This record gives sequence, C-alpha cells and structure tokens, in this order.
Amino acid sequence: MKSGSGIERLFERGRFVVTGEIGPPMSSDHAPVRENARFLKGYADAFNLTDNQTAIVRMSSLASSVICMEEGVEPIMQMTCRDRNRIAMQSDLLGASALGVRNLLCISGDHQVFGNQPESKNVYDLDSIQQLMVFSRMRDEAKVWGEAELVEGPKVFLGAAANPFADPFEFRVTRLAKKVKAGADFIQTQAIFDMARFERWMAEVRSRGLDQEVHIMAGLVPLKSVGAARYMKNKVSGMIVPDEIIARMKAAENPKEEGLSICVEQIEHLLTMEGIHGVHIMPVAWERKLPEIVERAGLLPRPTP
Amino acid sequence: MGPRIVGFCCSYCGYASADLAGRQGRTYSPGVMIVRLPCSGRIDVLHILQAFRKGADAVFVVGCLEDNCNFVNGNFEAKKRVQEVKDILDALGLGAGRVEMFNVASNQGWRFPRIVEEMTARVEKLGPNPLGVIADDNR
Amino acid sequence: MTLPPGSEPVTMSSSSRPARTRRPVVRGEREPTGRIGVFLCRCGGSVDGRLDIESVREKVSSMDGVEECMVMDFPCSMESRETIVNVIRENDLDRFVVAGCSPKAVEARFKSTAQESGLNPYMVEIANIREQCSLVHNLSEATSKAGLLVEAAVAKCSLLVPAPHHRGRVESEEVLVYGNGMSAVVATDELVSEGAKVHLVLPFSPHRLVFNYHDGIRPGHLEDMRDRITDSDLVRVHGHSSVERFEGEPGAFTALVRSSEGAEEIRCGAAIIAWEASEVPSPSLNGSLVVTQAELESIMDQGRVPDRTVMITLREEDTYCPERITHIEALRNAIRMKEMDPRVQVTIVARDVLAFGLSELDYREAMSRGVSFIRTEASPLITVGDTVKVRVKDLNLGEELSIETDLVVMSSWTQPYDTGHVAQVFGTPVDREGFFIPTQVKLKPTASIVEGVFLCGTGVESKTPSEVVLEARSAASRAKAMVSSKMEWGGAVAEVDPESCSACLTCIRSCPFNAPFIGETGKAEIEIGLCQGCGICVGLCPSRAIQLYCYTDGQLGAQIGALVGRVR
Amino acid sequence: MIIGEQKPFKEIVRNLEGHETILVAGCRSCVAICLAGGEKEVGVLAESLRIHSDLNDLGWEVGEATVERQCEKEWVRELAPLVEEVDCVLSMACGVGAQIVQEMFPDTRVIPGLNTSNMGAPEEQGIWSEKCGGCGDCVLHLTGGICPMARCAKNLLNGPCGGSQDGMCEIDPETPCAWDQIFQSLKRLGRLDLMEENIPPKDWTPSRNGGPRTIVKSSAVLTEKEKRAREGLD
Repeated sequence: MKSGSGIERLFERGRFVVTGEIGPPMSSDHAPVRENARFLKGYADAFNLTDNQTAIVRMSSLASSVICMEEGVEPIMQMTCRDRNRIAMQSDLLGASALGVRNLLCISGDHQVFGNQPESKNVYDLDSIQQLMVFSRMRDEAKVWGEAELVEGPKVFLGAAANPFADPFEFRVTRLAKKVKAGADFIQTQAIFDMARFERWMAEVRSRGLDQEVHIMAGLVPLKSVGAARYMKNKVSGMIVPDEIIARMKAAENPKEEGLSICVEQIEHLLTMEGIHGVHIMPVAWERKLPEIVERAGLLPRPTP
Repeated sequence: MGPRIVGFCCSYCGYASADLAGRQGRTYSPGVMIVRLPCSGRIDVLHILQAFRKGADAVFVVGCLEDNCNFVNGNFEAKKRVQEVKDILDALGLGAGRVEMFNVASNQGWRFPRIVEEMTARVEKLGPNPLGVIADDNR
Repeated sequence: MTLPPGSEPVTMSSSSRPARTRRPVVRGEREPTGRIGVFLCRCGGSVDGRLDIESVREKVSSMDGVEECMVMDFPCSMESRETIVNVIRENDLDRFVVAGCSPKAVEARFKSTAQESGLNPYMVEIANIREQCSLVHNLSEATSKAGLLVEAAVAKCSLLVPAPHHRGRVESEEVLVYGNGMSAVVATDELVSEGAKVHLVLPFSPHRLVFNYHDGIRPGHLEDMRDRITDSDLVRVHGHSSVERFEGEPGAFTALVRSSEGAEEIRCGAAIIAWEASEVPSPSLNGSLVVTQAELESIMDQGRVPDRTVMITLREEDTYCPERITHIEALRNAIRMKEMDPRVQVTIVARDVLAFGLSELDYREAMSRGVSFIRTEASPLITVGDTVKVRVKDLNLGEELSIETDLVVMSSWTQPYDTGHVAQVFGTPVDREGFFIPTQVKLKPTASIVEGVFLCGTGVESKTPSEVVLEARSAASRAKAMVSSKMEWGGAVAEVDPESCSACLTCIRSCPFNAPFIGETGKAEIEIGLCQGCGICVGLCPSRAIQLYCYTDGQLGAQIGALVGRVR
Repeated sequence: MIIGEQKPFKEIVRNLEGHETILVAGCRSCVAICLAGGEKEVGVLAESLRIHSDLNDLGWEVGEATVERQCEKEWVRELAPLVEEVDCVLSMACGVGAQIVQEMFPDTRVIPGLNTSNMGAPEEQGIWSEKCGGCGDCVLHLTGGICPMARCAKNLLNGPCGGSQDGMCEIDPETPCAWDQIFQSLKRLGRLDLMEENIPPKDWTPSRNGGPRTIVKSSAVLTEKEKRAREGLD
C-alpha cells in the first residue's frame, strides 16, 4: 500500500471505483462543503475537491478536503501547477498528508484568463508531469526534489488527469504513458461524450499495456440541457460533444432526464470496457444528482474500503 | 624534424627574440615553424585551430613582456585568445597544454629555444596530434 | 574594401537579394594568383653551405605561380636589388618573395625595391631562412625547413593584395606645444633650436612660468630660456589660452585655440602636451614640527638644521609605490643636513630606497655620512607634543620603534590638474590620478596613442628636473622629425568591410589607439592615420568584417597550411 | 539586444549525434554583437567541429553561413540552397532565429548552438547585463528608469525587500539591488514621492503570463484586398 487510501484499497481489491466532485465555495463558510459531503456520503468512494477551478478564487482544496474528512467522506485533493511553485507544492503535500489527506490529483490547472483573476501572474514552475515526478519521489524515497531527505515522506495516492479528446490525438496515449512513468497511480479522464474516440484511445492504451500499470477512471458529466451540451462543444477546449448527443438532447421532451439517461448508459457501457477501473462523475453545478446516477447505474451500495 | 610546432610571434619581441637566438646560434628543434604577426594581438582563435586541424602537435604565441607591448595591450588580448583555444582543446580532448602564450623581450634570445623545449616536452607528454598522424598515413 | 574578389569570403547572393550569406567554404581558400618571383639569398656563407640552397630552388621553382626563381649572392645589396627590379619588369611579375635573413633587417629595402619596380611596396614577402634555418639547424634539417618556409611565403605571397600606402601630406610643419611649465619651455626651446615654428599655448601669462631649481640645473637657466623663446620669431605664444578642439592626422592637424579674446584655428603638423604636475597639499602636516621637504629646504636656506630629523617617504594611503623623485629628494636633503652639521641625526623611513641611476651614489654617500634608514611597510604614526614622536615598525629588526625627534619631514606628492579636459580634446588617455599614459612607457615614453601627439613633463610621470629636460627635448625632436619626414603610412592597417560590419562597437571598444569610429553610413571605419596595425580588432570582430592588410585571414591561413599540412 | 552565450562544446556535439552534414548558421545581429553567434563564432565552432569529426572519424561535413538576421524569414530564405545539402542546421542565433530557421525548413532538424538568456546591454567589452523583463507594460517612468521586472530578483513593485543590504541584493553580493538603484535614481530626480504610492497588483496579461504575445500594428498589415491586388500584379 502506498497510501492506504480508501480508493487505493478498492482498486487493489479489483473493485469498480466511483468518484464524484465537490466544488469548494466562494466563501469562508465551511457549511456548504459540510452539507454537500453529508448529502453525498455513501454515493461515491471519494470526492475530488477542486483547486480554484477555472481560476476562480475559492476556498482552498486542502481546507475543503479536511472538512470532508471531518464528515467521514474521503477527499481527493486537487493541486494545480498554476498557483504554486515547487516549494509551495511540496510543502502543501506534506501538510495535506499530515492532516490525513490520502489522495492527491496533480493537474496543470486552467489558465488564469478564464477566471476572475485574469491579470494575475501564473507560476507553472512545474508542469503536472514534473509534479508527479516530484511527489512520487517524496513518497517513495522520502526526498524532496534535489537530495534533501525528509524525516517522513507523505502517504498519498497520486492521481492525474488524461484527456483523450485533446489534440494531437496520436500523442494523447504517449502523454498518459509519461504520467504513468512519472508516478501516477490513477487517472481521471476528461468527460466523455465521444465514446467512439474514447474506445480508440483505450484500445491504444491497452495495446501499450498502460491499463495494467494505472487505474483508469472514465470521466463523465451529466448534461443538464442542450445549451450545456452546446457550450461544452463550442466553448470548452479539449472537449468533443458529438452531434448525435446534441440532437438527442434537443429532441428530448425532458432534457434533464435525457442527460441523466445518457450518463447512465455511458456507465453501463464503461463497466464492460476492458481496462476501465472506475468512473469519475462530475455533475457540474448539479452535484445533488450524483446519487440518482449512481443508483440507476446499479453501482450501489458502495463497498466498504 | 621533431614535433610540428607553430609559433605565432609578434614582430617586435617574439620574432626578434627568435632572430637573436638564430644569430647567437642557439639551436632548437627544426619542427618549429614561425608565423610572423605584427602584434600577438593579431592572433585569431581560428588561426590556431587551423594549425591543429592541419596536424600541428603544438602551437605557441609569443608576445612582448606584459605591460611592455608595443601596441599597449595586444599581448593581453593574445593571452585571452590562447585561453579560448585551451578551452576548446580540452573540450576536443586534445589537451589544453598543446597551446601556450609566452611573453619575451626582444633581447632575450635565450628564451626562444627554451620555449621550443617546453613545447616539445609537452608534445612528448601528450603524444603527437592524431590529426597529423592521420594526415601522414593518408598521404 | 579594396581586396580583390575572391581573396575573402565568397558572397553567394546577387545584389538584388536582400540577404548576404556565405557559402560553406573555409574562408580565404582561393586559387592563388599572380606572377611570383622568388629570390633566394646565399648570404655569403651564412646560408649557402649551411643549407642546400639549390635544392630549395628546385623545390620552389615548380610551385604554381612562381615564374622566376633565382639564387643570388646578396639580394639586399644595391646591385642585386637593381637586378631584381629588372627581373620583375622583364617577367612582368606582380609580387615577389625574398628568402634570406630576417624581414626585420631587410623588409624596408625590399619595399623600396617593390616600389622601384612599379609595384605596391607591400607586394613582397620575406622568408627567413637564415636566422630560422641555416644558423640554427643542421644542413638537412635546415634545407627541408627552408623549403617549407619559402613555400609558405609563396603561398602567402600569392594572396597578397596592394595595401594602402599613403605619402605624407605634411600641410604644416609647425608644432603646437600645450603646456604649463618647465617641459613646455624646454620643448619649445628645442624645437626653435631645430628651426621649427612653434605655437606655445599656455593657460596663463608666460611671465607666470616660474621654476624650482635643484638637481643641478643652473639657477636662471630656465628663465633665460623662457625669455629667449618668448622673444623668438619662430614662436607664437598664446597666453591665457586653451586648446578646445584637436583634429586631423599627423602632418595636418587643426587645433582650435581659445583665449579671452576669442577662438582661433591653428594648423600644425604635430603637437606636444607638456604638462606639469603640482604638489598635492599634505593634510597631515602639523605646524612647525612636521614639514615638507620643500619647507626643510627653506629652513636649511636660512642656515638652520635641527638636531634630530626623521624623514618619512611613505604616503599614508599608498604604502607601496613612492614617486620617482621622493627618495632622491630625501637623500639629497639628508646629505645636505649632514654637510651643514655632521653631528645631527637624520633618519629616513622608507619601504625600499629607490635611488635611480646615479642617485645610487647619493644613497652610498648618505650611508657613509651616518644617515640611518628604517625599512617599514606601513605608514608610521606621528604624535606631536613638545617634541614629536614617530612610531614605526622596523621590518629588519621586526620591532616597533618609538623615535623622539625635533622635526618630521614628510615627502610630498604631485598630481597633474585639469588633464581630463586635455585628454578629451586630444584623445590621449589619463590614468585615475590624471597622469597622461604614454603608448609604451619603456619603449616609447614620449609617444601618446595618437600618432603625431607627443607627451612630456611631470604630468606623465614624476621625474627630476634634469629628466624633464631630457624628455622634453626628446619629445620635441620626435615632433620635429615627424613634421620634417616624408610621412608615409599604410601597409599593415585595418580596413572594415561595411557590408559585413554589424556596427557592434567591439573594434571601437578594443582598439588601443582609437582608430575605429562609426562613419556616416553607420558602419565602422578605421582612421588610417591612427591605425598602428596591431590587428587586435581583427581577432575580435564578431562579424569578421575587419581585415589587416599584409596579415589577412586568408594569407595567414595559406601560410599556416603550407607550414603544417605537409608530410614530413 | 538579445543576449546569449554559446552552449558548452560537449553539449553541442552530443546534440549533433546522428547527423553528418551540418550547417552552422550564424546571425549578424544581437548575437554577433554579444560575441556569441556572429561569423567569427560560427567560424571557430565550425572549425572545432571539423577537428572533432576528424579526431573521431565521424566524416562530418560542416558548412558555415551567416545571415543578417535569423529572426526574419526573408533573410533565412537565403540559406535554402545550403540547407538542402545538409541534414541538420546548428543555429547560432537566439532562440527566435533558431525557430525561424525551423519554420522555414520544417524538414531539416535545427539544433540550438546558443543558450538565449535575456534582453540586456553591454556594461563594458565582454560583460552584458539583463535590463528589460519584457513585461509588456512599462513602468520605467515610475521607477527612475530602472526595470524592477528584469533587475529585481523577486519582480517586486513596491520597493526593496528586507534582503537589500548596502545597495546589494540578498541573492548574491555581486548583484545590485534594483530597488536600491531605483531609490537612488528617484532621489536624484527629486521624485521619491513616486515611491510613497503603493503600486497595486500588476496586470500580467500583457506579459508572458498572458500566453505568447503577438503585436499587431494594423496600419502596417496588408489587408486581404491588398494582398489579392498584389498577387494580381504579380
């Protein structure tokens, strides 16, 4: 066991893992995190606490993770490369581990121009792959980057993101391989709408044996409306929403219901796909729908880690 | 003929000291070929490299005594050029010792053969320039 | 650049293209050109007999471009040089090689020979097969080495191009002397005695030229000299004046001289900066118990001499290098005190006593008269009460001494004033303390880096009055010689290829003679009259835009190739 | 100007591994002036590479070419006939030049011969210092003509930090404290009042942080119509 986290144990036992997402509030009040955690507890094995998602200033992912733990919910703390240099990153990892955070997702982070601090300076001292290299070394060798030894290394299960829908497509699997090489234990993918392309990607992943080396969790976003589908197709880079999906949402009498159905169908399909060890469900601004999705997909009750 | 050695000599002191050595009958290795420069400051890194590429076993540059250059600081410039070549020779694995800067006065005829001796000894230590050996083999 | 096409890098693009790039070839490699004559010298027995000159001739005569190759007894003799001229003319040669003794000995002669043959004087190359072959190697070694040297000379010669050769335009034989004291007077006197016309520019009235006498110069001598030159028809004195601008080249300078009455342009062929330093007032003097050497002299002039005297020759802030005259002055005054009263005690504190030349005799005399010397490194501590105490660490004894004395005599120091402006106007550098820097302090002590501008006086370096006289006369003679000479210059001078120049200022920053400047086209140019041909700029130019005539990259490359790239 | 320095010879040789015909391409602009990549340095490096090849029997063919400015396509185009002959270009220009060469010759590998360092100026012959941070929003009028972006190790905007000692920066006793220099400069200029004001958080969007920057001077850009008209004339 690298970290002893709940999801690590589940992966070890070969269970299909479900993770969700809790967005920290634009507030110093802990109540919203607590309430969400209480509501969602038991419907997924762990929850991502995003790190100033889309570069909008929010409660820190570390604080939010700790609040979740107080509610008995296992957090996956996200940490972007945008806002911290390697000193802060390593320090925050030590702090998070000390407070009991056992899962950490390494990501580059959205550029600040998308958020409410577009004038800020970004850091990107490390990129997400380097972040994985640094963190896995801290954990496995109890050394900070360089040679200095740590008295006690962090205990953490390291996650990374993968986007099969960005370009150039032929490099996407290589990038995953680099993350695996850098020390990623599990992968959460970008939200899948173009299942055909995802299958092609997975085929390549399997042909390189990467699914044997890392736990791949397919990312899903339930669609709330045809507008949301169009928005994701047109405005969010690195997302592919096929026209069939848009047409299906458009034709639906009850688009919300249709969105949930699509998501459930996707999960059912993914459950049969070789190399997929779990799903990461991100009901953006629709967090309370998670229990329904998980239940309809037959993923309840969640196993005890 | 002994090792092939090129000596770039400033006209005022280096060359004059070789002239004096000659007139005083001070012998030295006949493999030494002198290239006369107006001032050691005229030396160009490229000239020295060209000599080595052609197979020279060693190169030396002779200027006036420090603070005694006829062109104020030409000999200091030459020293810096020689240092540049030393760095390159080290990087090439030929050995920085194959090139050296010397400062003499025009009336120091005895110095010139000593310089040749010094460079000859260095070639003995470092071995011949492989490029010269290759060139000879090919001809 | 007037180098012929092909001698330097090949340009790929035609003029209609915006960019100039270079073919990937080794620079300077080109077909040798020219019709070359080679003249080999037997040099009596000092070449022939010690090497096989005939076999050298055979080897060389088959070289490409060699039209004529002959062995001569003494090519440097008048007769042989006439023969060479004829051979050149008859065979339509355009360049030649002489192999014999050192070019340092014979180059000038063969330049004239080239000129007499109708060639540019720099179309000759000399191979030194005497000093570098026959005198130092055995017969077989000398023969094969001579062959290489001559081949290399031919290789270089085939790439020679006519170098710039300027005949002097001495537009003015007048000499400008700009000074403020003794050396200006002496230099002017020397020029007048050699028949030169002089403009003597002084910052004050000539009557304010007053002099200190010691060091064996007859009192009144300099005043006589002053009066003589101010009365001379050959001298025009510009009192209360300064030189505000100085431009041109040797033989043809223009100086703008400004006085209270206005500015005037003066033409001159050479200039002498004859600047004197003045005494730096010492801040540490204390009343009548601590005095300068000059004050000591006045005390002695009054017939008084203290019982105990300590002379200190170290400057507080600079314990190392004393000025040239400091110790001489101390020694002479110490001797004079002993002469006045052999019973007095005189102690000289110094780091090392530097008594130049014949002053060494003064040192011996001082020793024999019982003057004591204390060697130290740090400036002594002086405490003044009823008497004066000097505390000093004696290096020889390794002990700290405390000496009670009646008088402390401190050496004073000199510094030239207002030299910064003069330096700027004339383009001659000064050091941090304001002393003028000669081109080469030992070999050319009166030359400045500006050709045609000479230096003398204590503003160059501290010196004794008799040395000042000698130096001022030397500077004057050189200036006179320059304006009287044929004034030829050229040959190994640098030239910029404006096409390649990046105007990076590297040459301007690195030239010791301020010869490069940025011309009207925005590219570097070389002021040929200032270029001394050292080639520093050539070795540094990042764009390889500068070439030095007689020593181009191509010529040296060919020479190196011929010397090294052969099977032995 | 852009300041760069040559990469260590051994690194260059390592990076050239696998290539046999090499064009060493220099630039006559900034890098020539900072004595890193002009014709002289090209010549010296090319000759060194030839010696390396001869010594190790690599059979390299090393050519040399130097263009006016490697950062402009028109000049770089002149290299075309030479690039055709080689399998790799060793660019002695700054990173900009090396990129333009690659852009112009996408099928030939470009290897950088220099490390591009900064925008700076010569202090004296052979010494260059960084002067401008290229932040896209100049504040020199507020800082006494001294750039805190380039010359303060922390990019501070509101005066020297606690590490400023005797005019020097804490990072290294040889490095002057930019904010000390700014203070001295504003003092000389009688404008210390400028240092009283708090400069608010800086807008970094015009800098590198806003992503790669493109400057468009629309009055100089050929419109589509113009381009078509010119093509018609051709």
